[in-house]
Amino acid sequence: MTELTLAAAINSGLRRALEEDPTVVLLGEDIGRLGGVFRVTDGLQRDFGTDRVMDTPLAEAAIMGVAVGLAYRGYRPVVEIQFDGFVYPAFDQVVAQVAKLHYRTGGAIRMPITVRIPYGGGIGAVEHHSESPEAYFTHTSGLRVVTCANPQDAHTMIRQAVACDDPVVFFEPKRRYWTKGPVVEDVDDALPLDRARVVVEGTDVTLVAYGPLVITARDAALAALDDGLSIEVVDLRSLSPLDLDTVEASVRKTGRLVVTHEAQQHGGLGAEIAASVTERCFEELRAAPVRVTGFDVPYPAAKLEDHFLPNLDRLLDAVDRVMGRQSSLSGWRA
Amino acid sequence: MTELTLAAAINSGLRRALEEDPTVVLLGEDIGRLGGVFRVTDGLQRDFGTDRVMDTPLAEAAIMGVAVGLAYRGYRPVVEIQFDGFVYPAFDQVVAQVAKLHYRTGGAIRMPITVRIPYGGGIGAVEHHSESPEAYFTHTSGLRVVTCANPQDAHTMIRQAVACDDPVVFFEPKRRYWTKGPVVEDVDDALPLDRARVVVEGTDVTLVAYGPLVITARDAALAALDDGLSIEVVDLRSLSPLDLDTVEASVRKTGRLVVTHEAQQHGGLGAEIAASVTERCFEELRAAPVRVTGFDVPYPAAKLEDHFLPNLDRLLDAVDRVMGRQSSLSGWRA
Amino acid sequence: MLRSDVSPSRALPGSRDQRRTAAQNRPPVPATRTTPPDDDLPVPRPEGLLQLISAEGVRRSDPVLDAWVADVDDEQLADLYEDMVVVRRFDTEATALQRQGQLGLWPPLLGQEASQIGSARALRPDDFVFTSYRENGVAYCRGVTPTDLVRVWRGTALSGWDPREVGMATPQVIIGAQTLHATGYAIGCLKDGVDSAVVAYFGDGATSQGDVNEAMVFAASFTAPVIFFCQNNQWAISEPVGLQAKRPIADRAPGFGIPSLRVDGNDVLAVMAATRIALDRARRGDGPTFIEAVTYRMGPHTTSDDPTRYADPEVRAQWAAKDPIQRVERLLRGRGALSDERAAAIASHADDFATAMREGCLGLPAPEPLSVFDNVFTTPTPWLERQRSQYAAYLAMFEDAPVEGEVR
Amino acid sequence: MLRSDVSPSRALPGSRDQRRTAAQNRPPVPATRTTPPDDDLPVPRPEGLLQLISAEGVRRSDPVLDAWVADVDDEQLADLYEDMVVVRRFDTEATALQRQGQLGLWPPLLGQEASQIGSARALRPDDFVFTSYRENGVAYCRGVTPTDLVRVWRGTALSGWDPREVGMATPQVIIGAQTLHATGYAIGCLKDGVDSAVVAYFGDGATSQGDVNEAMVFAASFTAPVIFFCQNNQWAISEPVGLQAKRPIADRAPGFGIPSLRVDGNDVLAVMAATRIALDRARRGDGPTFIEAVTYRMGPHTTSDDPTRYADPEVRAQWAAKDPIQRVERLLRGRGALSDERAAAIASHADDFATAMREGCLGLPAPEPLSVFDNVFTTPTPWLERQRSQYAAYLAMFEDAPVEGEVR
Ligand SMILES: Cc1ncc(C[n+]2csc(CCOP(=O)(O)OP(=O)(O)O)c2C)c(N)n1
Ligand SMILES: Cc1ncc(C[n+]2csc(CCOP(=O)(O)OP(=O)(O)O)c2C)c(N)n1
Ligand SMILES: [Mg+2]
Ligand SMILES: [Mg+2]
Repeated sequence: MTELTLAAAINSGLRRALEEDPTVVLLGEDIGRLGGVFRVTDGLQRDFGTDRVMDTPLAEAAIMGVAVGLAYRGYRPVVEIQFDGFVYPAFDQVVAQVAKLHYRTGGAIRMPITVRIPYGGGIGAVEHHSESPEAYFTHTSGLRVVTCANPQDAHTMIRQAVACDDPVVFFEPKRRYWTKGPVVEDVDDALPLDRARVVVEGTDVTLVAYGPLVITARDAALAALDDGLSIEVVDLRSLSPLDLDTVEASVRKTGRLVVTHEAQQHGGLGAEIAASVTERCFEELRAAPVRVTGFDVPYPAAKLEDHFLPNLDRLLDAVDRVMGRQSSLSGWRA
Repeated sequence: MTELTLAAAINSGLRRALEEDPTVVLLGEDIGRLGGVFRVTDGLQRDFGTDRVMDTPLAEAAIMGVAVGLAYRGYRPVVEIQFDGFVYPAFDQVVAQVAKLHYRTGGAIRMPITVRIPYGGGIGAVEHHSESPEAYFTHTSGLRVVTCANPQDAHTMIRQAVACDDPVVFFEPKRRYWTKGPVVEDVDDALPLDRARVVVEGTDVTLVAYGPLVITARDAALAALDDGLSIEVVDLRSLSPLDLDTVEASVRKTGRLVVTHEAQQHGGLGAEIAASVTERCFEELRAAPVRVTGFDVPYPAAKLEDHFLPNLDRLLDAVDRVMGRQSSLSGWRA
Repeated sequence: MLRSDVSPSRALPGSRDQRRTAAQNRPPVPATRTTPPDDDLPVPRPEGLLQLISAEGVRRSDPVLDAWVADVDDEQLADLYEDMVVVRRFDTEATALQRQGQLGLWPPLLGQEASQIGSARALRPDDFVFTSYRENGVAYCRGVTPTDLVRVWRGTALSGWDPREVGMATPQVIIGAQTLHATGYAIGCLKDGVDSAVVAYFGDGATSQGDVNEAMVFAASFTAPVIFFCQNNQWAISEPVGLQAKRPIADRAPGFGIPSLRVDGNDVLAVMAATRIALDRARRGDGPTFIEAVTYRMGPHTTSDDPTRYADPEVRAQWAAKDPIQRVERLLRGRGALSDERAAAIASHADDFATAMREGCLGLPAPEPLSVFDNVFTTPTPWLERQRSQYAAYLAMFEDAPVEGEVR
Repeated sequence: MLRSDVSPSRALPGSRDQRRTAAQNRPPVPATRTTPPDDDLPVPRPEGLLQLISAEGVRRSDPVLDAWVADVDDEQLADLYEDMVVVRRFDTEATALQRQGQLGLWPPLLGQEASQIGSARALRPDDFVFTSYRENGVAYCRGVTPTDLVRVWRGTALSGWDPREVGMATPQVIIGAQTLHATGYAIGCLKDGVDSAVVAYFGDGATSQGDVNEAMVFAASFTAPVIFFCQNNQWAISEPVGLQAKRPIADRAPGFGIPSLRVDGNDVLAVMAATRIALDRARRGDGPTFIEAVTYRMGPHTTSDDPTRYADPEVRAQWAAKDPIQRVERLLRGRGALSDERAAAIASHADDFATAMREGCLGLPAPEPLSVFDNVFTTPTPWLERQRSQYAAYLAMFEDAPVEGEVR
């Protein structure tokens, strides 16, 4: 067991994947010599060569389309998209090809492609470097979409993602890249890639979070304790398919749901979770599920991002609301 | 007042827009000489010239990016995407540019671009010709997204969309292109572009539909009558922003909500509507909102589309469920 | 022959410049170096084309090309002729099936037989092909069965065959997307150290797509053994090639560092020679080659298209005179290498294939309703299994005779 | 000069072919027409460059270019010199501001002053410019104020200025996207019947993006008055230009029907001449022109980059010897056209600009919290107004001293 940053944990996970499967190839911009702008692939080209870790020309659609061709040929490509905001040029290849090919060919052709995307805000970046585009992918049938919240999951899940025979979009919470934590390389009975995890047990409210906000959610649970509130925090991990059974079980217990993500609210993943939970446990729900998300505006300038991103206070305010306590919206009507 | 097909109604709407505003220009593939593969732009190049109605080279990203440049120059571009499945190459220009430029420039630059997209299934087409990608756009802040369900709205709304100073993604229900209906060109007090309309009044269940399924929803309301059920059908029209006040008012009355769309369920617009309605009228809801949508699979082969698309029977089954009557899912547990 | 530069012969006199210089006295700009005037004919000029069999069926010798098809004797030429006859026959049959409502749609390849047969017959079984929707002649050469050819167009499946079994990917509907897949597959061949090659088929319209240009960037950068085979059939639905490109399509590739060949796409022999040159380069590690096969779409874009709205019948007539099959028939007949018996045998073989296609088409079973949920992922997911069982329960209601008021 | 073909002088001997032919006896392929061997230097050779002022500061005469800058006397050359000095000065200041934590990020243009000043100073106010993030020298020429230059990098706004006021769009972060906007804007100029021109600035890495290639397709197809100005600074972050292109970047455009010029990007006068030639073509209705300005990124990609991981200091040193500012200073001094007084005045003007930038930067007010909801649409929507009021209510709680247990 070693102490690693989340970025280093992914790096070691990729290293293991490259060691264990000769068909694994990494493609991306600046991932070789530079080791990636976040150094997530640091040292991998040096150790595995330019044939396994390929710096590509600057074109995301091509990187994705070439990955499709490599998968056709039997390779297991791992694509790095440098920042969340740069995945859109590749959107057509992801939605119309990567997601559909296995279905299109009746199972004849597999697309074991992993698309790594550093995502989310909170780093004071310029435009297009702080987005949370996960909902575009979770609405796309044929894709598995996951994210991680701690170094151990980062390491284990990237290896599971690369080993998975389905395409996996792997969202990396960039503002947590430098978060340190213990990492065991080979966990026996690791949680499957498509399962959520209850990270804090509680009885009053179920707080569902993923990626960068899991830490914030844990802090909220802690803060709520002083207040005599018991919050159960679920780290979703798999954004599609959703492990709704785990969420459902928690809500049946608490009767209250708060979902949070950085992505804009309108049509965000929170809507699917709130709607699905309501469908499954309408009777048990004591209050309407509450969503704490980015507002329905484009990601703002760095100096405004604190007024866009969910934070501890907004989570606690939402908890108050779902508990029927006084909150910012008490008696609010527009 | 004349009787027109929905396609002809859009054609006459575009004609009026071209007549009334010299800055309006149409761009797209095969929209000129051919008049579009659905003939929606039939005769417009002949009457307004190649300068106003431009056949472009075959590249959607470029069509959209060029439209952005034209808008920068003060033009009002109307882009045709030939089929729903071909909008993805333009996704980056839509999401990162069209949707964000007004916000990016603090209001200095407007993007009065209309993006016309024939969408939806039910025409027995080959792959990529039957998709319902609206949720990708309704999750994108900065875009207005609308659709129409009858010739009158088609005519009025396309003119409103072109006249709107915000970017508008205009989804055209392609399987209803040949539906006929009365069209008055200049309606006084036309319903604003961002408003929903109650097309059938009812008291037991609120059935929210849009685009191609509005007709199906009306049929369902009719069929339910025999059954002593009073369904209120809301034609959403504006998919973003949502006219939730109209939906909310209806649900407060009926206490029950069914939402339907062809798009896949997971993260579809139905989730947002169900979640928002639950947030706003949790107390009034007598049952969990029910969604009747395409399944979470890629759009299937033509001979399977009837087993993917919502239809009259699936709507009525959902109504039974929300009414607590016996339905296909009565006592169902997975 | 391999044009790693844009041959100066096609550079145009800057007549416009000279015209104007007088008017506005401005500093000189070398006259011979400007772009073609807008009024310049977009359609490539025949002079620029590689050809071995003239439209009249005369075998033209070519110092370079001849060597590449030296092994193609009359017998083999007759085989190529047979391929083209069969392809045209089943293509016609498929169109008929669509007109009779048995197919949802069909994209005829009429007129493009030589481009498809000449290139596909140059391939090895271990080579791999990524095509668009119109390459049914290529599919035929790869060994796709008559029934599999129509599966997708009948709407019973999204793919007609197992790509690995025939060495040909499921035809691509998204214009240009397959060129990137071909490039990726070719890079995979390099990694595997095999000398297999990959061919990406696409149209003149596709050359405007970012994907196709990016594919050339990547192919050149990684020296990928891929052939960019562009069938310039002069049309992208209703749009003439001149709207897509102001210069011959073949002029595009050299600037990417990819040599290109411009060949008479209605000359099966020249197409084969060009493809063999490109394949040889690919197998020897010299990287990608671009081939523009200049041909003409004699039919509609698809069975739902109406070319009378945009295509000039006279132009079509001129191309009819350059028919790819007739010229080979003339050549063979002239040499006495095609007897009436052989011709008849070929015709009936073609009929047999067409009949097999028709019967196979009509015999295609409708897919199982619940199969709509199959193969979304490689393993079932609880989420989808739930939807499957719910829909199964729904369908079940219709079986056990529904009671009015309960279920309709 | 205008290269509508890829100059044969840069075609390479097919030594590889000859090497192998012996080994495997295969039909001949014309030797001189193959692609460059992979081991070929990706960095364009100086011979191919247009130049008027040598690295040593010697004025070289050129039969064609000279005429285009005949009006640029010593005084005006000194002005260009001043521009470059000022730009380098504030670029250095901005880097310092970032190091001091006053800016979130800064993309230095060190070394690219001549490319930006030479081109931007050739423009008219009614021309329009679409750039990437590194073109702060261009912004300076367009009249952007010191404070507006750093607004975005300070993070107080997403745009530094009103594009229409300065005739320059908000710098684009999505690589290549702006080339399409420039093409569309240029098509708009055509529709308006004005002779304004548009310049799209982008980098060598951007040439791999589909958008840039599609922009060339559209610009050629519509004869748009747009100039594709590529600053080839040899790097796309850590990737050398050789990974993006196997041939000089300027060779790409001719195949699209767009003439190109390859100019010494560190020679402000040659860049201006080339830009004027391109502008003249645009204004006269001759359509797009592609200019490759060959230069070098002397600094890091941005202040968060670490070039020591990939860049060779020796290469950088070679380029330092080709400094764009020094060569002009040498030339002017040699001609006695730059007195110490003038030089001092220029230096202090540069300092003033830098000081104004620093002060303006530090004085930038933090945006109003609720302004996060402004300008999403041209008119407020109920949906967003609801979110705004809810958030306002939320913020209000913190004002009226929160009670423990109620609000934290
Ligand atoms: C991305 C995309 N945009 C638009 C279309 C609609 N479309 C189908 S075929 C076609 C024309 C293609 O022309 P070309 O590439 O020359 O191929 P051809 O049909 O002539 O064989 C178009 C525009 C599509 N299939 N994909
Ligand atoms: C679509 C997209 N992909 C990736 C990036 C990340 N990125 C920012 S700058 C850059 C390199 C650009 O190189 P070049 O075009 O040569 O311009 P330069 O930085 O050298 O001026 C990359 C890859 C981006 N901004 N946009
Ligand atoms: Mg074509
Ligand atoms: Mg660069």
